[in-house]
Amino acid sequence: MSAVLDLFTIVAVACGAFFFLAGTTGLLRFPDTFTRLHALTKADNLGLGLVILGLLPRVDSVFTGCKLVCVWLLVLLSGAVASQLIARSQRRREMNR
Amino acid sequence: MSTPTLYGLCAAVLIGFGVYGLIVNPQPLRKILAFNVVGSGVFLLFGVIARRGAGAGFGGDPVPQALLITGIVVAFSATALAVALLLRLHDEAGSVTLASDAPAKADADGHGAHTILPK
Amino acid sequence: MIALDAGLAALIVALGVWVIRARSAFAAVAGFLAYGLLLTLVWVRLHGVDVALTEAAIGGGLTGALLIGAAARLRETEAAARSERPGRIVHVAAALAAIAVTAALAVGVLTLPVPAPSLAQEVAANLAVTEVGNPITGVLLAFRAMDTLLEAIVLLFALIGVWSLAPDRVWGGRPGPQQYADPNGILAYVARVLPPIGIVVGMYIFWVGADHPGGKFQGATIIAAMWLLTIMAGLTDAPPISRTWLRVGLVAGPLVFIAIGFAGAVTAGAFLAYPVGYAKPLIIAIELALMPSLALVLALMLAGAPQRTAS
Amino acid sequence: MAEFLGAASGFVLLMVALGLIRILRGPGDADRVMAAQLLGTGGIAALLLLGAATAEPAIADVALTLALLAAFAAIAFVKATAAPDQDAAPAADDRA
Repeated sequence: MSAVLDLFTIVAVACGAFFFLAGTTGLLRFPDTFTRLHALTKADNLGLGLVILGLLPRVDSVFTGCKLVCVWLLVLLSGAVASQLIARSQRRREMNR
Repeated sequence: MSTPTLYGLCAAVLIGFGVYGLIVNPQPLRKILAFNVVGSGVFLLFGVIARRGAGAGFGGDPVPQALLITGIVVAFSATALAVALLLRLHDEAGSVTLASDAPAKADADGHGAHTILPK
Repeated sequence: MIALDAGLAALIVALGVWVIRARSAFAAVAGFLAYGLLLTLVWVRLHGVDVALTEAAIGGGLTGALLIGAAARLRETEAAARSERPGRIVHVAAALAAIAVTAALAVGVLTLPVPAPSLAQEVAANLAVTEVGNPITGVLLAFRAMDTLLEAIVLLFALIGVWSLAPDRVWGGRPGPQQYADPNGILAYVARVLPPIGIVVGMYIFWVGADHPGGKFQGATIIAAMWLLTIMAGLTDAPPISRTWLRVGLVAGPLVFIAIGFAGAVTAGAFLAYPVGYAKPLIIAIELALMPSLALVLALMLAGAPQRTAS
Repeated sequence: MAEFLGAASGFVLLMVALGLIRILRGPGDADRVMAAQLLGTGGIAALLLLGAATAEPAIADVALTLALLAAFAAIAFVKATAAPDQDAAPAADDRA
């Protein structure tokens, strides 16, 4: 059983790491602020979700597991809010120019 | 090299760069930032000493760690006070220069400031 | 793991250099934000989870917001400052001074005594008397309670210093510019959703501080950040600093701390000593009293000097 | 297993470092504020992996704090840069 759970952790964390790679590739390659923001918030949030999914079988209690899920939900919320706010302020600046 | 030694050397380098920035950067805000870099380097050094003192089942010596928490909060309050001073200087003089010919400069820039602050 | 440490140390040094050398103040502040968040990781590597929590709350939240606001307001002064860059001699002298400081510290780090001096044994031996499980809390509120008391008072003085920078005509007024809420805006939305969660998390971090990493500073910082969030979103206004409830709230925590300290002088024979068997309830009483005061003082320090009259 | 988690943490950290180099260089301030958001996500992932590698349960609380305050810098940025439009407000207060 524990071998299966370890395998699950390895697969999920590796997938998460892949999405961080994808997000960083987007940051490096995309041409403007809006597309970079897109790469940053989408890919990295999925990457974090997969990493947390992979760590769930290893937590010491259900409570800690709930906290980890809460971390992901909070990051999703803050990512959505921050990306909207940054994009709007950037757009306003470009229109004023 | 052990982990604490590595971070200890890292802290020494940070303090060095912070001192350099504190002297070289003319802008007060940049000096505040450099001061914070020096501060974090000192905290890091303290943390290394705490880590080396691990024992009795603790991951680090709790006494320096507790003092670090106090230090971080006090450093924030010092930064907040410095920033408030800086913003008041900006509102009054229209510039934030620390140069010794500041009064003349402030007068020259003062007109801009007074149009912003009508009183 | 040593490779990870080396990478982390290199990244932190690179960010430190960025903070010092970046062209614009705003770029430096953004670098400083990242720098503070990475320091959190270093504290975890150095087994200081309590310190990591403090750094995450203060470095990641309050200091970043403070410096971003300052950099945005001082932007137009930057061009003038560029002409003030000191000459080559000062640069060389500063570099030499920096190298000397670094070299002296590096020698100090490499020749630290072995075995390292430590108070961990003493803390472990005496922690049971306080009935507190977290050694850091034991140090902060029992063995070195004087430091914590003085810190709370230093914070109050710093706030008075910030307030005293207000122009005379707005003394007693509200800090910060008037904010207007956009009822359908994303900012107003998050300022409604996040604070209830944040207050629960802040109280939780405060409460577990007795036995696990956490405590009043970290909890108070989170709650202060949530209050500031509602102020920035325009859902509520910053209070005028002349309000009585505000002044009472600010000094209540330190006053309770001092009162318990004097009570200790009478009942246990020394200032800030706790009578045997009452250590934990008294520590919790101090923390409970101190936390609202700390949250108020931290939030108001970030809000800055009053800028407009109360009306 | 600890080695794998530590290595994964290092990999995520490397990705974060590469992204930081890109966005700190700008060109706009909005790009730079993204640094905080990048660290909010990538840094939390690296932190949790590190915590799992060293079996430190209290790491979840640190991650929770970071996640809660992740948007704070971006909000402060938007408010600070939008402030000039609202400079009229204090003057109106004074007249009243």
